[in-house]
Amino acid sequence: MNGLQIPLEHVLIIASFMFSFGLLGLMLRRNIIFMLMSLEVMLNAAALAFVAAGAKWAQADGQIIFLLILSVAAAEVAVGLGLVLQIQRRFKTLDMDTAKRMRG
Amino acid sequence: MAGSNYLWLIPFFPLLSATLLMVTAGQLPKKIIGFLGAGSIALSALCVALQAQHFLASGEIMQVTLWTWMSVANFAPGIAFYIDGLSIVMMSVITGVGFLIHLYSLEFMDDDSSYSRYFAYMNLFVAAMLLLVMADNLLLLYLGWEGVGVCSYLLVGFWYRDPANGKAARKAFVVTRVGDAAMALGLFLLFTELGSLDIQTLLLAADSKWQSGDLIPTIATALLLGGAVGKSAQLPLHTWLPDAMAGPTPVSALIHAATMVTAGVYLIARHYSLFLLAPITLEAVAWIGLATLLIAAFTALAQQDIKRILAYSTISQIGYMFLALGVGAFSAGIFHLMTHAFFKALLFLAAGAVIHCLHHEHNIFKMGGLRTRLPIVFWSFLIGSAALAALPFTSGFYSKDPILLSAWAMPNIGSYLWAGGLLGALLTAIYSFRLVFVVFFGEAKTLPNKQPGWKMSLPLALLCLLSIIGGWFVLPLDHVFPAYSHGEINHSVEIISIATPLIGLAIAYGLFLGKQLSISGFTQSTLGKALQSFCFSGWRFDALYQLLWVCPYQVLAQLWRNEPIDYLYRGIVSLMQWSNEQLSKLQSGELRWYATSMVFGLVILVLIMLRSLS
Amino acid sequence: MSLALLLGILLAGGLVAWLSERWHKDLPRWLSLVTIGLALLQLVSSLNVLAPDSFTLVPDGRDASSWLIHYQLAWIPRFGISFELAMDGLSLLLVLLTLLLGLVAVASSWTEIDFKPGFFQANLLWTLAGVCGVFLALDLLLFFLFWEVMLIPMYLLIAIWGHENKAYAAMKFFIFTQVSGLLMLLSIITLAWQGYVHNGYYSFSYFDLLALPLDSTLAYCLMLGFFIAFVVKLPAFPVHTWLPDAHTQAPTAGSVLLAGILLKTGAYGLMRFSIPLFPEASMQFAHIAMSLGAAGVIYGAVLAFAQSDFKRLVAYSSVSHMGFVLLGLYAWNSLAMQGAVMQMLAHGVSTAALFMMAGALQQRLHTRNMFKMGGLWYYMPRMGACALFFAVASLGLPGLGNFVAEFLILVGLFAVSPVMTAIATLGLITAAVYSLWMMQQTFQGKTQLATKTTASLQDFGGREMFTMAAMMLALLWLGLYPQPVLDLAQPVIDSLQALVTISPQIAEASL
Amino acid sequence: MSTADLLALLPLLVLSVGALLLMLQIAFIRNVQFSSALTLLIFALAALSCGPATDYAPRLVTPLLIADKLALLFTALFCLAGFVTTVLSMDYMQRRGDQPEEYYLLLILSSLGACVLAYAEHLGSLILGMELLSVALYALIAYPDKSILPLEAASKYLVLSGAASATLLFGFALLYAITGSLGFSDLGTQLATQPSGNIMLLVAMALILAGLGFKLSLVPFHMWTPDVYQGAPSPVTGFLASVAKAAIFLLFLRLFIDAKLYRYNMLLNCLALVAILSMLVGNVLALQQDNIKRMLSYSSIAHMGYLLIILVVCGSSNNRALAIEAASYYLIAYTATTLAAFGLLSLISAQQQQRENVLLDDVSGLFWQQPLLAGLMLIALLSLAGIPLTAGFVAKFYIFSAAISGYHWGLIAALILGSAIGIYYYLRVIFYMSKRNSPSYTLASTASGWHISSLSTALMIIILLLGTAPQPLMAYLRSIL
Repeated sequence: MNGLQIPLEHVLIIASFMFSFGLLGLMLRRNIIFMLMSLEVMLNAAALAFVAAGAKWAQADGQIIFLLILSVAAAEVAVGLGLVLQIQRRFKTLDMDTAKRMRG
Repeated sequence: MAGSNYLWLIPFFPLLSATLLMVTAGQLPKKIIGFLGAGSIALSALCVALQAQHFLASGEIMQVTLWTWMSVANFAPGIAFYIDGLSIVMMSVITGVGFLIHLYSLEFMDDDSSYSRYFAYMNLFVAAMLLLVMADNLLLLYLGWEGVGVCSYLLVGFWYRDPANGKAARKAFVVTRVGDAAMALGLFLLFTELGSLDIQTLLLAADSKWQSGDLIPTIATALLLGGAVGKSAQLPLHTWLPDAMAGPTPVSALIHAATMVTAGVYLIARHYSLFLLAPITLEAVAWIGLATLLIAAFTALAQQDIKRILAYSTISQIGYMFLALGVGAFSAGIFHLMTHAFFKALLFLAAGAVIHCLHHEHNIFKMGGLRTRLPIVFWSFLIGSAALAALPFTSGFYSKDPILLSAWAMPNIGSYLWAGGLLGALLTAIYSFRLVFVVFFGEAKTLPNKQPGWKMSLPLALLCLLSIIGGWFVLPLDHVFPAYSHGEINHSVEIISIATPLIGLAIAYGLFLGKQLSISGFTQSTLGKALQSFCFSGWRFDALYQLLWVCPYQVLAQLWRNEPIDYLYRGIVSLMQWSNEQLSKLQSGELRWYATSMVFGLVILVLIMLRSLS
Repeated sequence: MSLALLLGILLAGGLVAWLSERWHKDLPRWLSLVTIGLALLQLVSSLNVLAPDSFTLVPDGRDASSWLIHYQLAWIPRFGISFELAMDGLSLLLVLLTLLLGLVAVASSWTEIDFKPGFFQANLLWTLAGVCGVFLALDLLLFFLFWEVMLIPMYLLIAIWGHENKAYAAMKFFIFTQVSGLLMLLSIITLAWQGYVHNGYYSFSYFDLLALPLDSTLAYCLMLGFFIAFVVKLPAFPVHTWLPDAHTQAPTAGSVLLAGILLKTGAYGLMRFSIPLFPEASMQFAHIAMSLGAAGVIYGAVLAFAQSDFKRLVAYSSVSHMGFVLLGLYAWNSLAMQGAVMQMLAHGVSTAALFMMAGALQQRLHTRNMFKMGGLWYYMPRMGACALFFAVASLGLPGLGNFVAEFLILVGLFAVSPVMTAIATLGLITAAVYSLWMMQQTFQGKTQLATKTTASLQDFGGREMFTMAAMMLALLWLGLYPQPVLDLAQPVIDSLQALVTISPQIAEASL
Repeated sequence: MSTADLLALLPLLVLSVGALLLMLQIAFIRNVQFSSALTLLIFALAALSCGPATDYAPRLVTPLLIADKLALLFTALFCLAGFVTTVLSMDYMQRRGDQPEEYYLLLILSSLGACVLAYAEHLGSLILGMELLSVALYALIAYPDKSILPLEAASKYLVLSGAASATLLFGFALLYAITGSLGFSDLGTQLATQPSGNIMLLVAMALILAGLGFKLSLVPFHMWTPDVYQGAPSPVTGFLASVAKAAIFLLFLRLFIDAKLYRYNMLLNCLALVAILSMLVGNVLALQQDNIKRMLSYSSIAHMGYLLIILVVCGSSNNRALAIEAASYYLIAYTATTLAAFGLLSLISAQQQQRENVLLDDVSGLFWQQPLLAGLMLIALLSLAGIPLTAGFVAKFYIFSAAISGYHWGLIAALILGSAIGIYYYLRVIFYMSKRNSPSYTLASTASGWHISSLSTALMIIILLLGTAPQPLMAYLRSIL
């Protein structure tokens, strides 16, 4: 592991960008599928940061957390996609802007 | 049955009767009601007579405490009586005249459906009035004072189904309450300064503590004077009395002529030594008396309602009493109080008989020629008027004359007071004989439908007698008040005072009977009309008070009706509702907006955290 | 123990009354009467065992064992909270008033309540229990607990059996008292915390907190917390606005309880807690408190005159009368305080009677609007006479309890502040204005009612007359021979004055 | 891992094994009654197993989990809450004709997640617990697939909660990058060596606060709350509002204390700000709400605001013990009360077409038709409003005490103002319940049965006991902290 070291800060900056793009996606996209994708991006940003930090401290913990996050993301998306199917069936659209029956 | 141990019986009889009548609420047979109502007063009068005899014989001042009313710290007024000559005089007047009026009422109120209620109130009144004059301390006096006020309210508004009566009753109560409030303040001041409300203790303490002319006794007496002015219908709180004539006529005779309205005179006389410490107040008493007697006399001239004339004459006569008190002639004041009680009760009862026999007619210009048709009433009225006008050898003459002389004897202002009093006497004679001439002479306009029975005639006769001989009574007041002498008596002054009523009589004769003189030319002129309506309205005092007090109060009440304070709280509620609506709008249900709001929150948090760097 | 039993009887009685409505509609009200009777009996029997001279001994304000009855049970030792009840002359008087007016309340609702009478009586009894608790509790948190808990049955009484605008009125009542109660809770806990800091142990006991050295600013703020809670309940100007609504909308028994006893808890609180716990702060504050009292006297009277609703009028008259209490308490001398105690009792009785009258009128005429009445004396003379009696009582006629109260207050106050006294004395005049106005609009004058209505009007019957007569006698007794009451209250007042030895600081120049 | 370790984790094990068993049962015998009975049994066993487990506490089991008495207490609480939720769900789910076997499985899983959070002492257990809780909840919320509202609620919750998790994790990643540690107390020791002006640290704390703030529905991360509460089936809402909130708060508290986050004044200020905003906004939002579920959701925002005061108080070491005690008591009281409130709603809403909505009109006159249920609701509402004799009052008393001990007058002012507003909407419900007119919708067929009655009675007694005899629990809390 003595090869080229990418500075931690750089990775974190990348991760922050990913995180921000994820957030932006959440705010801008209407389609639920894209929202789920943005969510994935955000989770992955966190995961990436963990990996980089783990590398900095030369610990395996970072990677373990990465794995955990990955599985969490998978679980979220699994449930999410199930919901997507239902949404499509019920609302006949995936546009989340139409899903505002509850308000006030 | 005499002596201090039996004093409690005097107010007890009327009180018991009143309670019985109230509790049975008109369920008793009429005979028993009448028996209770008049009989209790008779018993009471009997007790007073016994006590008076005892007192005159022994000259001993009676004092008794029934029980301690309340005792807190050094404040311990009792339900206690103090009987001296002054009290005896007052008690005798109250029960004596009271009994006659009750007797008269038996017939007068005979056809009224609320017979029982009437006697209940009347008896209660007598009881309260007795307490007032028997009280040994100011608090018990105040109890009687307010008690008679309430009874007056009840009796003025006795025929409650006419709203006008109710209005008059409320006016009577509230206007006197203004005075009462001042009096209450006076009580607070006296207690705070002297540590007692016991009248004799208080007077002694005042004498030793203050010098004549000190500020505090001046304020205290001024406040007491406020109470007296209210109760005795003197300027500026006199406006209630004419309206109070809305009550049954015997009520007017008892309460608004003979007894209650003179309570103010009693109050001042009772505290004369305190008033002597406050010469300013005492002089004010004289001036108030003078102003009142003149204004009321002028007003009486212009009235047409028989009872209103008498009412204004009462105000005027009490003005004389105040004048007497103000110039320091306390005995003369009390003496006039007594004779006035006789002849004014007589006049009212006679007027009541006229009204009773004349289909409840009040307007004197619709009467006339009753001299022959109601002879007893005529003679009563004539004697009463003569006494009122202070014609020589009537009781009024014997009581009014000393007042005028005392006024004359007053240094500096004496002559003004005397002249004013004299003018008043002239006017008194004019309006009293105007009444006699218009009602009993001339042609008949309304015919009487009945004649007074013995229950009405007997009191009239007895009061006639009293009105004549009352002047020769010697009141046991020597030990109560300091001896008073006018110095040498100026004979010309005396002659003028004797002649004035006669001149008045002549004028009245000229104007209202003989038709030799006519002032119709004057009364038809604009100035005359204005003057007449000015006098008729009682110098526009009512309008003035309406403008000054009543209207502002009503307007204020209407303005505040919906609770200005509550707008503050409602404002808070509205603010909350508004915030709720605004915040609820943010809950749009849109997922993207929710995400955006979270991002906003996040950014703000980050910014706040980073602020710590700077 | 006997005091806890007293509360227990009322609580259990409420439960039983509630359950009993299943068997018979009329059972609850009888049970209610029996319960209150039992409670009275319990009170009397627990007093019976005391030595006769214990009523005249001045209790030590800092030591509960010198009081008439004292009962303490650990409750939440974690915070030093105990179930501490104690009774002295003042509490005794107020508990008696509570129970007696409880009887009146039951009597006044005898035929009024058709809907769920059992639950109604239960709420009534629970309110009584809460109020008794307030008068007896000496642990501050326990006091607060009763203070709050009595609101709920009262709220239900208004919200369920109230008149047309009950939701608003009940809510307003609850929120006003609750919010001010939270301020008091804050003060209580802060005070206890100061005690913890000072003593090293938690305690909410009145006696432990009495002589706590406090920073003067803090003491002032804490005093305000208590003061606000109490004056809202009293109610004093300008936090009185809940009262007219609550009184107007409450069922008759509710109004009787509200006016008769709930208001007195505020005055009691001021007397027992607010002033003794923070003597300096209270006396500095006295001139403001008195100004509020005087303002209340006048404002309430003016507004009473402006009303067309009978109950609203009486409600505003309560504001006016309670202003006197505030004045009396802050004058802090024997006379004025005796007057304040007297006013609590006399006003309790007279206003309860007037509300009962209002209830009777509403039941007969289905309106409270006085402009739709008039001339009722003719149809219901007994009722008219009663109304007259209580009207003149409320305008302070000498010989009746209210006069003794107002006079004592004003006499005492005069020594402290003549200006305030003068303002308050105006209240005597305005009271006459509205009281007589009320009589005029309802019982005198021409009737505005339809002939159909007047034909079927029922005058007071035996039950109503009996209740009224009892209250009249009570007022007469208070007015003519108040000494027993004064004697009972005097030791308490002495002991309170021993706790607070300073007198109010009144800057006359500023007035 | 020793036996003692395993015993200390006994409740978690019971729940996990129970979940497995239930899964097997569903695979082989599809029977709703049986599943529900099994679920009840599992919850009961798990709750009971906390008893023996306390003998081994406190004990750090692996770096991930700490089995102290507080964790066990809350585990027991969550299991009991799960038990109650199950009972409430039995009727609610059955009447819709769904096949709710998996529903119970999800319930157990999500309770397991909550319990893990109670034990969590490390980021790893945090992620596991939180996601187990959340993911199961998404499914639970969306479970009634014939209605639209649950679906909408679930999708909103999923997306936003996922984003919040990501935010939280990103914050932890930054912390990890700074300190190199993932265990909470380890984190605290490492952070002590860091300068407090580290930008990354500050951003990390903001991110963590935001993430947890979302889960606790604190303002300004509260927007999702009403919609999700409204859309979810009522028993699930109750579970979400009580167990999920309590678990997350407990975790927050642990993190805050163990990682010594209270050292950062800026964080305390942020917390105070968020607390004040939550108290005010939550209460104001609830003010005129006609939908009881939404109203309660807004009120829960406010309650979380009240709780947050505790964290601010923790800033001073003198009062920390009192603050933790206060928080624990508050959480227990709040859980019981919330369960009771939503439980009642689930009993009422069982009959409706749009059963997710419970409007004020639906409880109109409840007092006279279902006195027991109405009594439960009354007590729950009074408890939420903090009226004496109920658990809520003692809880509020604790908060007051804690706040006063730290002299946080601003927070107290907001607390009083919030409570004042709160009274209005709680009383409104009581007023509707006591209305005399019978509503068009009759409640005659509201879920009933001995299990409902006994459950209601039990909840009522618990709330009242917590309010009138709080001493045992207080003493216990003091002994374990």
